[in-house]
Amino acid sequence: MAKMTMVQALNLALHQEMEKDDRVIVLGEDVGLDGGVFRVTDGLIHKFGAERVIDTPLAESGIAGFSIGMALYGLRPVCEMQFSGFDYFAMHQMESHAARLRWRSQGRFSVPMVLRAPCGGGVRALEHHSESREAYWAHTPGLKMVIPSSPRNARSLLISAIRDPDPVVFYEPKAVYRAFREEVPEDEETLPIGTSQIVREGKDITLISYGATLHPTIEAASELKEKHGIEAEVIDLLTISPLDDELFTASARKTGRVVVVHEAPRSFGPGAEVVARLVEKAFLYLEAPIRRVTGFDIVIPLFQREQEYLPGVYRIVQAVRETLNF
Amino acid sequence: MAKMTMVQALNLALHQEMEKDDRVIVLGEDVGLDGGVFRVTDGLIHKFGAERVIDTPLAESGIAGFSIGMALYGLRPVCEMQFSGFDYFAMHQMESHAARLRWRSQGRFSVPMVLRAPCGGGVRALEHHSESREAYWAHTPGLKMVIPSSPRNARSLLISAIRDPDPVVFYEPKAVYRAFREEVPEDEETLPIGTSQIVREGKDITLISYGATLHPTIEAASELKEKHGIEAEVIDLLTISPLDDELFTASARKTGRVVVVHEAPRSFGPGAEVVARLVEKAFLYLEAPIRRVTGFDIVIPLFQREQEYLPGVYRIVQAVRETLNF
Amino acid sequence: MPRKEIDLPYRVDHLSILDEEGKLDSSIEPLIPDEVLLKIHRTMILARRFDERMLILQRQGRIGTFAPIKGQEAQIGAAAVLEPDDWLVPSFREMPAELWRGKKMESILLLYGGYNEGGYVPEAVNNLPVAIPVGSQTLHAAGLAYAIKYRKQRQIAMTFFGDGATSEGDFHEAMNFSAVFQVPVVFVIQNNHWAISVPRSRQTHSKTLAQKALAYDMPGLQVDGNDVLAVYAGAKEAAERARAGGGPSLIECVTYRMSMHTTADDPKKYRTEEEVEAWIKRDPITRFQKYLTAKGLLTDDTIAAVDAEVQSEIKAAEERWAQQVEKALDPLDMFAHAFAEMPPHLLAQKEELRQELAGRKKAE
Amino acid sequence: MPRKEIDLPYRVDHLSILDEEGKLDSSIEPLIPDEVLLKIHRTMILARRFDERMLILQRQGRIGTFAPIKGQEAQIGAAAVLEPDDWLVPSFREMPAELWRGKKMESILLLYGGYNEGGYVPEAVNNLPVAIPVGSQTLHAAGLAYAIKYRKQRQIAMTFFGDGATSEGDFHEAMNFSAVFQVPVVFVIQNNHWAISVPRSRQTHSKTLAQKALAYDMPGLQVDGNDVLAVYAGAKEAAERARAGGGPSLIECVTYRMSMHTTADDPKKYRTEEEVEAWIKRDPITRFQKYLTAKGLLTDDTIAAVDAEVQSEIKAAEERWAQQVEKALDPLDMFAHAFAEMPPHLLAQKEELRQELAGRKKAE
Ligand SMILES: Cc1ncc(C[n+]2csc(CCOP(=O)(O)OP(=O)(O)O)c2C)c(N)n1
Ligand SMILES: Cc1ncc(C[n+]2csc(CCOP(=O)(O)OP(=O)(O)O)c2C)c(N)n1
Ligand SMILES: [Mg+2]
Ligand SMILES: [Mg+2]
Repeated sequence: MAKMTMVQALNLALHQEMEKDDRVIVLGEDVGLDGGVFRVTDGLIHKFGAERVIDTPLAESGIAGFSIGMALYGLRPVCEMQFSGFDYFAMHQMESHAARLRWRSQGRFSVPMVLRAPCGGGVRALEHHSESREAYWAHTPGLKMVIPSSPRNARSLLISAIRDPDPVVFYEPKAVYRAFREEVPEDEETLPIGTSQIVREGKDITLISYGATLHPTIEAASELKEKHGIEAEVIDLLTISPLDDELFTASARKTGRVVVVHEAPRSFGPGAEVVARLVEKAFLYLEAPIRRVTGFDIVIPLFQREQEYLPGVYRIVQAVRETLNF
Repeated sequence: MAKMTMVQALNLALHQEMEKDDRVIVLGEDVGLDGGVFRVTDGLIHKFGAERVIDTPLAESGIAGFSIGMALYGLRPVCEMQFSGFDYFAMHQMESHAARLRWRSQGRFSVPMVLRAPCGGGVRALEHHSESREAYWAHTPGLKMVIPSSPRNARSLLISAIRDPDPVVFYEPKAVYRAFREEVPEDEETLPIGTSQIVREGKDITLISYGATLHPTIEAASELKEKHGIEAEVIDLLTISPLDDELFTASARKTGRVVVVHEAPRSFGPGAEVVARLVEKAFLYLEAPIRRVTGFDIVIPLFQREQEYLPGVYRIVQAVRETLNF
Repeated sequence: MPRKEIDLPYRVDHLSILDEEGKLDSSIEPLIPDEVLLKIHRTMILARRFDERMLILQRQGRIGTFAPIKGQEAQIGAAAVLEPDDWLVPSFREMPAELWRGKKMESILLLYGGYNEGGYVPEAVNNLPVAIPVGSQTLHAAGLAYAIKYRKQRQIAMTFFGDGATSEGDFHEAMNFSAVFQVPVVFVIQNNHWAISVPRSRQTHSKTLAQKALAYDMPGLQVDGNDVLAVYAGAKEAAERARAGGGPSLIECVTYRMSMHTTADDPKKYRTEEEVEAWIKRDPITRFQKYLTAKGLLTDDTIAAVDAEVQSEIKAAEERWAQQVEKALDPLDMFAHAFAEMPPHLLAQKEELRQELAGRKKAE
Repeated sequence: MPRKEIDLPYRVDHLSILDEEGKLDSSIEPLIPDEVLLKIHRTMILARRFDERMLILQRQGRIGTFAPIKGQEAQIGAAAVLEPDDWLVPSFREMPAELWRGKKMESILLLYGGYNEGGYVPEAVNNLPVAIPVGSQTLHAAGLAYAIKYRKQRQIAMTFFGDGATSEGDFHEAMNFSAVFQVPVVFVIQNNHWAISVPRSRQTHSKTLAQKALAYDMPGLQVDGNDVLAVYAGAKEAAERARAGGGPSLIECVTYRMSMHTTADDPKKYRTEEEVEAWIKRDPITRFQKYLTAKGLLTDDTIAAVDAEVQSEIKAAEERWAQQVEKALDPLDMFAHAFAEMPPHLLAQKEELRQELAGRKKAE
């Protein structure tokens, strides 16, 4: 067991899967010698060569479409979009082909690819480098959408994504990349896609989040306990789609109150689906409106103000207290 | 006043706006001599010439990006995506530029363009010709998203969209294009973007829909009244984003029960946002879970089975009755 | 040094072997075994007749919208250079090439008849399903070719697309990736002069489409696309180069869409009868038949016999189609093949639909 | 007729006027008024010094990530052919051209210092803001040029982008649209040999980038991009053609990114010191100074004076920046300019944020 950052843990997952399975190919802009602009693919080219760790031309639709072709042949491409803010260039390839070829060919073909992209704000980056648009992918039939929150679950989920027989969009929260270290077992570990986790138990209210905002959510839960004696249960979605609504429904039935936290814009965002599922499945148990603590419905501001844009501990604590006082 | 189909009404709007304002330019694939594959731009080229009614090369990102350039110069391009199933090719231009240039230039520039696209199922078309992905656009900060439901409101809303100082994505439900005729006044008429309408009053339950599924929703309301004495209020959203939540919240406060109907896939779809807003704004008035009657979370099947995929009267009536029996 | 021309490695040629009258340039006649020539002929006839039949079925409302291929049957010349395990990556107007590659007519009817099941591709056949988003499939061919190279196989990938498709960014990216990685792929443009209502001359400003290869230092060739021998020869050259590790090629087949864009289209709105008639004179089948007749491989009688045979093949396929439609009656199958394993929310939605269908049945 | 070469209307030239040693080919020396030459020189120095200063500010944490331009100052030669009301459509590495076109240094500092307000473009200046999604801005230039043509104006649009950008589909679509509609736009490739870690040779298989113009029957020219005279001459030719209704052109400026890709990048991972040093010998400023000195327009003293002047200009700009930052303190401004008129949900969200900020203040 070693303590690793999320970047190191993802890198470990790629190393181990590539070693184990020669169908796994890594490709994208600057994933070779440069090791990716965040170093997630660092060292792979030295170990596996330029045939399996491919620096592509600068073209996102190209990267996705090329990956689809490889996957159709039976390979397991793991392609990187340099930032999630550029993956719309590949949207038509993913919506129209990756997500559909199994269905279109009625089972003859499949597209076991992973599209990785660093997502989210909090690293004082340029425009287009801080977006959270996971809802686009989550709404797209035929795709799975995963966002880990820690080094260990990032590693396990990436392995599961690579082994998944279907296309997985895998967003990596940049704000977590190097934020902290966690023990990551050397031995392979997987986590089932489509399964969320309780990361802190509580009885008074359920807080649902994922990715980077899981951390202020947990912090908020601590503060709520310490300062206000409120026991919040915190759920980490991990997979956005298919959404595991069993766990949070059960929790909501217990607590009766829910706050959803994400940094994606609020309207038509992932939180809305969580609310809708809770209304469908736990209506009679809800004792207060479900609050969405989210990014605003504007372009995320440049870095001087991004902390005011992003949901932080204060915003979460306020929402929880208001929900409890309802 | 003449009775018109939606296609004719949209055509009238384009004729009148082009006549009135030489900044209005129509462009897209086959919009010229062919008049658009659905004939929405029919005759324009004869009246306004090939400089203002432009048959473009076959490239959607090109069409959107070219339109953005024109709009930056002060023109008012109305571009057509031949089918909404191909507008993902233009997603990055819309998300990264059309939606942002006013903000990015801090007010110096703006992108008063309209991106029109026929959307939705029900016309026995090929793959990619029946999609409903309005949620992508609705979730994108900086864009407006409009879907008319009838000839008259289509004409009024298209005029408003053309005159809007900001980019508007305008989806036209193919299933309504020629489904019926409606009186459309010769004189110009506009409808404010961002405003929904009550199309049928009722006290027992609120049905919220838009576009093509508004019609089975209204039919369901009639059947509910006739067969079961249930008085359903029906709301036509018309604008998906910015979402007018005042009107449906007021209605829900009155009826206490709500069903949302759309043909887009359910998960992370537009209905989820409606539910979330209702929970935020009318929680205490809700007497039953809000049901979402929607397309399923799969690729819409080829035409032999699309009627089973699309929400129809039966499905709506069932959901209403179950909601009332809750 | 100040201002001087840069030497480029490639020029762009035009290739024509069998002219409109069926006259042969025997100096460059490709060596094709007689039985292959006859099989090509037969498949061209089959494609022509099946296309005609589909148009009737469409007009009768028995199938939905489809894209007729009339006039583009010489594309079979390109498909004919493929080995069985090579990959065919078509658009939506490659029915002739697909028939050559073993696609079943009943499955085509099932697809255009509106059943998901029509998309099924048999295990033995390396054909991708029809790709409708214009130009997008070219990238899949490039990726397949990369995988072939990675696996050190002798296969190649061949992708077909229209003149309009060359305007899409995906075409550019596919060409660029293929050239950078020098993968075994052949890009075949079916320049049928129209992209719905937009003529080739308005689609792009370049004199030829073949010259677009120059942007990638890729060999580019224009062939008479109604001359099945030229199509074959051009494709053969490209395929051999690809198999030998020489990388990708672009072939522009200059042909013509004699019929409407799709059955939903009315070409009279945008093109003249004269233009169509001029091209009917250049019919790929007529001149190929002249050639085969001159070669002693066909007679009027054997041509008639081929025609009769394909007609009864088509009839048999229609019968199999009818049987498959019988079997394809369960709407719940719309949930099939969404994922390898159905996630809980889809199971639940399928159950919703099951109950709805049962309820509707009861209500009737 | 059978197999014959197709004549293409264009060839691709390389243009160089002032070589690495500052030696001039006077037969093709462009006629540039002395004061313009001196203004170009001055702006090149300003750009170089401002770039150096930004790097220091970045290392001090006073601004965020940005893309240094060192080595690419000769791009000013292209911008210098523009009239004030022409349109400049830059990527993120055109600070030199932007300074030439009147962009304020304080606004650049504000932008990279992380304030939305830095994006503001003054009414009088037809520069689009920095475009980060690679290649995407080329389409805006094409659309602007269409609008210019439609309005029958004498303006042109000029767009800059990198070697990497030529791989994007948007570049292809922009080139194609521009050629089809014959609009007045000049495409200027800053081939600085690298797209982050990917060398030009891996970005595309073609010998030059200029030859990509052949795919669209568009004139394409390669120039020594560190030779400001060649850049000027090539751009002038293209701009005049555009203004005269002759349509679009492509110019490949062969230059070099002497510094890192952005301040977040470490080029040592992927390129050698020797390569960088070889290019330092080809510095665009050194050779231009030799030329101007030989022409009697500059001396060592006046060069030093220019340097001192730009340094104090930069200092003054930093002071104005500091003042603007003072004024830019309200985070609620993040809601500004989302739409012409703020819709209700944004008003509500802004109010939420206002209350949160007030609450946080109170809590402190
Ligand atoms: C990305 C995309 N945009 C638009 C369409 C609608 N469409 C279908 S075919 C077609 C024209 C295609 O022209 P071409 O590539 O020349 O092929 P052809 O139809 O002539 O075989 C268009 C615009 C589409 N299918 N995909
Ligand atoms: C669409 C898109 N993909 C990826 C990136 C990330 N990125 C920023 S600059 C760059 C390389 C650009 O290379 P080039 O076009 O040669 O311009 P240069 O940086 O050399 O000036 C990349 C990959 C981006 N900004 N936009
Ligand atoms: Mg065509
Ligand atoms: Mg570069």
